Amino acid sequence: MTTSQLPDSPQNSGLWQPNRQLSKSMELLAKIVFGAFGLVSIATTIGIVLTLIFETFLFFQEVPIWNFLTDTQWTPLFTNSQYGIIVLISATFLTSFIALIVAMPMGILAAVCLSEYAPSGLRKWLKPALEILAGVPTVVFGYFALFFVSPILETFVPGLRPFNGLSAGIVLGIAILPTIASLSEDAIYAVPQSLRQGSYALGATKRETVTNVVLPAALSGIVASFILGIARAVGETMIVTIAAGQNPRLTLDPRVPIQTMTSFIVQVAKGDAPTGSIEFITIFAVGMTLFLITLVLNAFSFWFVGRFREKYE
Amino acid sequence: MQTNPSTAVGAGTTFHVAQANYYYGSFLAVSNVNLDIPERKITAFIGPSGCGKSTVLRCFNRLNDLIPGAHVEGTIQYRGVDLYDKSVDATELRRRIGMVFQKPNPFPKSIYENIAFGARINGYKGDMDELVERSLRKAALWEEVKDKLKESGLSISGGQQQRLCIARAIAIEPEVLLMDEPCSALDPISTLRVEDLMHELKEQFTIVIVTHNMQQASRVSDMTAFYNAQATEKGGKQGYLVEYAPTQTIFNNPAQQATQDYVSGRFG
Amino acid sequence: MQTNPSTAVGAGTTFHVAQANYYYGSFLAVSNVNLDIPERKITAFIGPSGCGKSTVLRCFNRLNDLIPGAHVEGTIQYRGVDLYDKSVDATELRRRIGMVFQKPNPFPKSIYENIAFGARINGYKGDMDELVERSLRKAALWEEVKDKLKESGLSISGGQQQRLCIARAIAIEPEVLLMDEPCSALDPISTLRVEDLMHELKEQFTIVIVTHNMQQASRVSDMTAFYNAQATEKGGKQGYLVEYAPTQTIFNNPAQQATQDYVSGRFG
Amino acid sequence: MTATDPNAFSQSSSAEQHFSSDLSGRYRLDNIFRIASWVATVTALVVLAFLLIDVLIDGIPRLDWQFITSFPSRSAERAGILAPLVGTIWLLFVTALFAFPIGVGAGIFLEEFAGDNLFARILEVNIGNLAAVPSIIYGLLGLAVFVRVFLPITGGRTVFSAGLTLALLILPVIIVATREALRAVPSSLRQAGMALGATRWQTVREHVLPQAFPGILTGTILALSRAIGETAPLIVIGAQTFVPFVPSFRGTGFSALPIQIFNWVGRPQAEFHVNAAAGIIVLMIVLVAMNATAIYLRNRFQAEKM
Amino acid sequence: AGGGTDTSTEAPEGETAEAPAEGGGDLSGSIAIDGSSTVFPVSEAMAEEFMAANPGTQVTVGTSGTGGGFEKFCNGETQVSNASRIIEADEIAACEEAGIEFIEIPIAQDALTVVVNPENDWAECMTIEQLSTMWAPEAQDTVTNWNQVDPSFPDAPLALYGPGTDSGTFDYFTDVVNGEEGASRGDYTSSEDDNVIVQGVVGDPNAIGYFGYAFFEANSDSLKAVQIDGGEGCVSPSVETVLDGSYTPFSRPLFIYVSAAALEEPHVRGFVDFYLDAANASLVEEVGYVPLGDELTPLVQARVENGTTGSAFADAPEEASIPEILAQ
Ligand SMILES: Nc1ncnc2c1ncn2[C@@H]1O[C@H](COP(=O)(O)OP(=O)(O)OP(=O)(O)O)[C@@H](O)[C@H]1O
Ligand SMILES: Nc1ncnc2c1ncn2[C@@H]1O[C@H](COP(=O)(O)OP(=O)(O)OP(=O)(O)O)[C@@H](O)[C@H]1O
Ligand SMILES: [Mg+2]
Ligand SMILES: [Mg+2]
Repeated sequence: MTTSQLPDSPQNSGLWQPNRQLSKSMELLAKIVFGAFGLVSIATTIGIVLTLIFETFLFFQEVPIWNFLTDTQWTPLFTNSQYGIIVLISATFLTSFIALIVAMPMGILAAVCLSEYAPSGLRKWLKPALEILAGVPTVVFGYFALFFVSPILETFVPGLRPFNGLSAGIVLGIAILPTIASLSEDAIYAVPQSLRQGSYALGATKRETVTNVVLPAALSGIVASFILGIARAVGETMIVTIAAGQNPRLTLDPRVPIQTMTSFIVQVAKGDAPTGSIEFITIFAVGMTLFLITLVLNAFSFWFVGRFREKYE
Repeated sequence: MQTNPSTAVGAGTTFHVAQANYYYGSFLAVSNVNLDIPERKITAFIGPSGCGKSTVLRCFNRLNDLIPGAHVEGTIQYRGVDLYDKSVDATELRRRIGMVFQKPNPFPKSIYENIAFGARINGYKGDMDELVERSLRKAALWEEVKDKLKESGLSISGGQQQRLCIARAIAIEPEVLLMDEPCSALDPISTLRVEDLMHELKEQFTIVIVTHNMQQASRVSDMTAFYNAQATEKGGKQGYLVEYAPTQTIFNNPAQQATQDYVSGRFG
Repeated sequence: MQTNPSTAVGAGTTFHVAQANYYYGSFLAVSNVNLDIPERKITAFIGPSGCGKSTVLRCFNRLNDLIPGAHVEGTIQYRGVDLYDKSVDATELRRRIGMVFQKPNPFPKSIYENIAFGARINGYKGDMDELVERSLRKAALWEEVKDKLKESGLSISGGQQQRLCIARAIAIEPEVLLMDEPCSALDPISTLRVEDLMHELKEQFTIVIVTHNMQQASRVSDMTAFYNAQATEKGGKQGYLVEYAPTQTIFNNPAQQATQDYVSGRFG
Repeated sequence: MTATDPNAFSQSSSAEQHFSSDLSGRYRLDNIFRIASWVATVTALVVLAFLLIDVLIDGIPRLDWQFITSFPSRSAERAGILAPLVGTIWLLFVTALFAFPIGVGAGIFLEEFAGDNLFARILEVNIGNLAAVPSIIYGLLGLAVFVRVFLPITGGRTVFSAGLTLALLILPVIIVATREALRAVPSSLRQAGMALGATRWQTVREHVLPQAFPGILTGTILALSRAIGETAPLIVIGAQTFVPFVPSFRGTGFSALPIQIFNWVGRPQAEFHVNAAAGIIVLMIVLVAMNATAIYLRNRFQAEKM
Repeated sequence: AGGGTDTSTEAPEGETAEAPAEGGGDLSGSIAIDGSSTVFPVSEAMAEEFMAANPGTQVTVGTSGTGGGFEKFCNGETQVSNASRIIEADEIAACEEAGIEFIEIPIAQDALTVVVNPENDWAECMTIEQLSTMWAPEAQDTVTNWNQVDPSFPDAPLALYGPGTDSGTFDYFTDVVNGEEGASRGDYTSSEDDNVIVQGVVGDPNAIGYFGYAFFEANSDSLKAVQIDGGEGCVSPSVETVLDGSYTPFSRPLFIYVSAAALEEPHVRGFVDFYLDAANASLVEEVGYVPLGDELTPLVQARVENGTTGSAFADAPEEASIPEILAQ
């Protein structure tokens, strides 16, 4: 790029010696470096697809894709192998759905509490405490679900088994709650004070202000936090592995043991099946399915956010 | 009801302010304000930047409640009732005392919803479409936005946004309208429309307006309060009420030299 | 250099705009603008809200580049150089063409830093403290903030913030100053100071100011451009330049009826 | 709160016939909402407290200097947590070192430089998608790429490889958080900076980024908190359960706290379960220390708000 | 004790009660072990004591599963692979392709233990047939009551607990009970974590479950082991019954696979010798498994001595006993 064509101006004294070339190059450098950083995520995806695709291909040579999609049993490790992925998908949906039912309202409410109700001194402490919850090892959550939540639920949910989708889902919800609460809180906190004042000045109560003005203004950030939360719920492994049981079955009954996609993957990956065996490569097919499902979910939510995003500048 | 009859003022007074001090935390922002704002008149607050006009105004609908540490000492009464009395409900108060802000702050919702929101939460019983149209017409905005009521309140220009905020405020039919430099983002034609509107509203409502525009003050207001600020020892600035009198007096025959100095720096 | 000598205009012209159309995406916001903004004069843009004054102004320092989809057709030259030519560096351009915005937007940093930032990135070699003081003095703000230079630019009142933004803009000694309703948040005394400042700066700089205040336009400007907007079939509003002439002419003897109508609605 | 009296004012307005707001009903809803929001917050904290207390009761008696400074052992009393503790600290360090700049940089690129084109959209969907990929698949990826392909750089099954894998794992969270934080900064700030002749990058660096920093830190804390508790990908990468020495950056043989904890939990002998509880306490302490640092930074930066 | 050929591994026996056998060695080098988490405790114990005896050595042990262990092993990334099952044909092929020859070394035995709640007073001793009635694939959804297993059992609902389907324990149990690896009903409560199965059986008087002996031993006060009638009367699981061969058919060998090339390095050889040293058998018992015993140990040591590569177990006929296989 040539130097500026702008004519010299009379008052341009020697006091001003901007190094435009340098700042331009810095900007270009930042752009290139950060663009490359962005590409890391693309490279990761490509890497994941490459990691999965080969074995998935092998898998579908052994197992017809039709069976994969239509069987209603999932017994790849049994002698009478059947590969009905719908069994694992339904379990993943069930636990994630329960988790979201818990985490979405609680997450938003907690975020509102932190940013609108808690005194700022308390907020300083509450928020980090919540975030610590995000760091509790998921193994601990798993045992919490199994040994604490399930027995409590048993007392008033008839027919609840020790392993079940319900307690796993609830605890999964608690595990993703900090993600939702913390990121939503940031979004809510960023809503300009002038909007709140505008609402109060109309005679709105605090709740009316929050639900009608503040939350819609923060919607973009809230939905982003939901997406991360959902993503984590779908991909979370240890809680469902420990607490939901390992029984693949096609059911939407949250009271019985089920097996999610992730829990199947971890079971096989850490188990004794030989790598390369049909049992083992099954996890790649499952992983690929999970990947595709989340892709669809994300494309949908991307579209959704795009429709409802509001700028309040 | 705790209202002390002896401090209650005549029906002609909307706000009665006596020996009021306005604080932000320990910082005394405005001191010793004494005012009686007459009903169904327009009262203008003028004064240099930072002298506390907005502060005094915001206390009339207790919007200062929202600022941590902000508090008032002294007497502020609305129609004979102590505004800061426990029995006074701030929400109901704000329904009756509308406000328009210095910076336009439409909600990030549709234009329609911006207006309907206040009506809905306040239990409006009439035809909402009709209310929205009427309010927008009053704010001289209807023609410009009637085809895009579903679009975001943020998609229009700054001047339009401010008129939307005015429409929003008058939609809930307040008794008093507080306006903090409502026209600073408006062009003259819109400004004139708003001023006409103020004259119209004045038949029914009390209006208090903060303005930097001396012409506007002299044109629209019946009463004018002139505030000034002086430096304190601590290096801060402390606002105070210099003079409060009929607008005629303030502009033509003020009692204070400071007022004279200020208004004579006026335009035109 | 690609400058075509035939389109180059005299040394007396800072901006030469010919048959310019301003778009936001596919929306034609302002059409067919022809202007020659004279050097070392003050040119005022007036017109109703939404007619595109800010849009035209923002193109002079190519700030529209930041809005996705915003683009211009036609000729816009700065001192004979096509502003949108590839060889023009927008960053350097913006250093030479300062801007003050409608809403005060100080950086959330100290007052000192607000001023020093521009100087620093533009390689200022002189005494920074001295520059900060000089700029704040010029903006009539020094006395008010000299004891709290370390405090946040957001901790001061709206009017003070706007003057800080003006100080920030003039600190980097631009050749041109674009002002988008710089005084809409200022009180009259500050406004007068800023106007005095403009008169002072005019000795050296070209100034373009958008204002809603007709008095201000007639008081400060040498040239005035009046914009208006008409409804399009699609329900939108399209701005256009109605008349551009010496301020005297615009206010006393305009060529267009629309101009006459607009300025006769003026105050006072 | 005393009962409010909506009729404290004289009725004069014509508005009364048009508006009939049920104030006490609205306040009731307000109260329900406020209480619900507190309940949500407190519930989450009670769960946390419960988990902590439960773990503390089990683990505190075991938590002593010997436990911190010993290597694993077949005997629960002699076993200690030094190797996995050092491994976890290493991992955090490596993960943050790579994930923070890359995540923030990618977030800046997407929000400030990329504009709204197909590439940016693909990137955005892609990032959201990555956040949902189960961690064990990242393990498989890390094994293939960092352990095997990049063997000469990473040294194979090392802290370095594992840290890089975890960095990939948490990258999406940091990117999303960075973007949201940047988006919340008013664009008037960008305009102000650029109108002074600053490049976009200068403006972002000096004004936008500092404003967005608290949000970015929140995202990073959340992400690192997730990384610190991961087990599955580390095992796939080749984290060891029995490491009787202090692991080094590029030396093979490292462990991490969750792996040691998981192993102890799965042992038949109850004494190991006590060790697991003590290990969890150590993990939580690391977590709290990390959070405290980030929170300190965040509160410092959040002081100034538009 | 059969020490290695390396002079360095010659050491006086039994230094302390704590650290049995061999010590003060001056071997150096590092050994990477990975594989089954079932075998992990044994390798961990061996590694710990071996390192105490040879301060110059560094041994790490991982738990990425038998399959994951072999993958790394055949990729040349580990020298020793822990396995709770015999290496499979695919894995042998993978090793072969990578040019990795291995020696298969049984190092301990596990007694697969069937447990019931202590309140259960009817299932004292069970036959393989009875277990098969319970666990066969056909039993799914049909055998739901104890008295369906045996009319003498009470009319009580049957609650089944078992390990995860991808474990060597599951494979072994299904093989023995139902005649085929992986042949099992699916409607039982399964968990990767055997402690959870323990919890399940402890909390339910009608429960029955199975897992490795170590988990029973650690919980013997709250669980009851079912005696197994393999055709020669009822036998309780214990170190003795496994060692004397009477606890059949539920005793199974655990393995390490050692790279033949690595075995030529003195410190790896030293480690394997240490592993097989009869004086260190107490370590195996300490972590809840059954040592090889006097009969098997020399056979295994001989394999190491001779450098016999390949898998004897994989080639062996179904019904061959461990000594028979090793003697080949
Ligand atoms: N939220 C706040 N916290 C602390 N101090 C404040 C706050 N708002 C205003 N102030 C201070 O109170 C004083 C009065 O401010 P106020 O906004 O009322 O002035 P104003 O007359 O409205 O000025 P302007 O004309 O610039 O809007 C100023 O010194 C200001 O710095
Ligand atoms: N970023 C934008 N994207 C799309 N349209 C815009 C944008 N900014 C302004 N417009 C539209 O362009 C037209 C001109 O707007 P502009 O802000 O230039 O008007 P103005 O004359 O400055 O008005 P005001 O006096 O209210 O500031 C308006 O119709 C407005 O809605
Ligand atoms: Mg004000
Ligand atoms: Mg404008």
